[in-house]
Amino acid sequence: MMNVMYFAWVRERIGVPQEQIDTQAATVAELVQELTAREERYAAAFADVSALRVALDQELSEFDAPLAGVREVAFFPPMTGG
Amino acid sequence: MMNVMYFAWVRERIGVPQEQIDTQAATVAELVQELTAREERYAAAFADVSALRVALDQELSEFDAPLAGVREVAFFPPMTGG
Amino acid sequence: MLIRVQSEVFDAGAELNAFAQGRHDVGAVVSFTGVVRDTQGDLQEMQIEHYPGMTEAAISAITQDAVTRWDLADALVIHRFGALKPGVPIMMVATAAAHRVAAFEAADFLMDYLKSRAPFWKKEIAADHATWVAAKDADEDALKRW
Amino acid sequence: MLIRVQSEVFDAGAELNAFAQGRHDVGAVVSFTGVVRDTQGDLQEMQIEHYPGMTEAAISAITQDAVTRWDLADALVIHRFGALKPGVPIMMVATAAAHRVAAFEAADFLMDYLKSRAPFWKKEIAADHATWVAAKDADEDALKRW
Repeated sequence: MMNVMYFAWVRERIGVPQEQIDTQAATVAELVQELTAREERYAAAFADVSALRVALDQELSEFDAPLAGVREVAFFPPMTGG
Repeated sequence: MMNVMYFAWVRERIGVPQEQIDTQAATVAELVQELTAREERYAAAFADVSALRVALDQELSEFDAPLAGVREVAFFPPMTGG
Repeated sequence: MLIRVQSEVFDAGAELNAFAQGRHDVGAVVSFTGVVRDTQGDLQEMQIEHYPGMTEAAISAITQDAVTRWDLADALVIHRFGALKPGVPIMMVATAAAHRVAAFEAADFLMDYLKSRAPFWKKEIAADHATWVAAKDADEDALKRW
Repeated sequence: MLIRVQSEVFDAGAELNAFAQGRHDVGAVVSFTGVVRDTQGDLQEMQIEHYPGMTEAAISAITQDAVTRWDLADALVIHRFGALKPGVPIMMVATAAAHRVAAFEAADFLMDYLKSRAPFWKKEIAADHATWVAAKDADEDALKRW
């Protein structure tokens, strides 16, 4: 089980801020494929992953990064702080 | 008659903050020569004019600038504000 | 090093004074305050979302980096989240160093990194629309300066 | 545009707040505060001499230049003269702009120019010596950036 979090418009499209997901995905990209296949709202959120960022256990990461040992995955658009 | 002002260590070497000087000097450089010839304290202050700056009527200027129409000349080391 | 992520209003002037006071080894203090700007004159509020936990970790790492790189005497980062009205401070950064170049560069660096690497997202709420602020290419490019 | 040359102490935080407040067109406020630094631990006071009249004119010209060049919403310069104790503010600069790059650059520019073009001179008074602070080549070189 993995804690998956969504922020900003990714959260709004998917409709929840976070959820527990039971997955065998080996990489972030595989997890995205799995979610996209699940329901239209995921497909809408992940339509263009180049517009998204991903953090693994609260560290910025890449879509080809492995998920082994990861407890928390977060998807969000580029940050706009400051 | 011209109002001549001195600041920082130029003032300390010459011993007065300002004085009225009756001069026919055509340029700043000529005024410096005239003062240098006058007394040792002026010679000490103007020994190295490359270490000095000059303002004419409160505007930074050059040593070869003409003095025609100028009412106030100020000599000082490079500024160290901020 | 002081880092605060909070929904409460803060007083930038009071923070600057508290940060700067009583330092005899410091010649230069630079502050940056980011303010909610009402570009079109129709902004009702700016909503700032963040990622609790990651936010503090990311800001700490960026700030520690700045302190080391510019040999800062100290650094401060305060960033708000929640709903903010036009004209109020969103965040502030302050740096203290022996000389002005280090204080300026470190504050500039902190702002560039916080803007694109700290997990905050801004949404503008106006009478007739609600829009997520888009990241600018210029902000990502700014990181290459450092 | 607010320019003050004074012997009195000033409160940098209060000045920053007064400068920044009530502006809905401003997204970025940068401040610089220059503080009397006691490098060797023996400084009794810093004496700051200036050229009344020329000081205000030079600061006004430099500040007006910055406001025009970076399209600032506003700019502030306060500079003290007289005898100052270690740890107290000598001067401050603040800039307000729509975006952070303009606010940072304009404040940086103002500091470079005030340092080498505003008629102030600093003398350090310690127990056993009194020394005029020498201008640095680096400060003159810094002007070439702009």
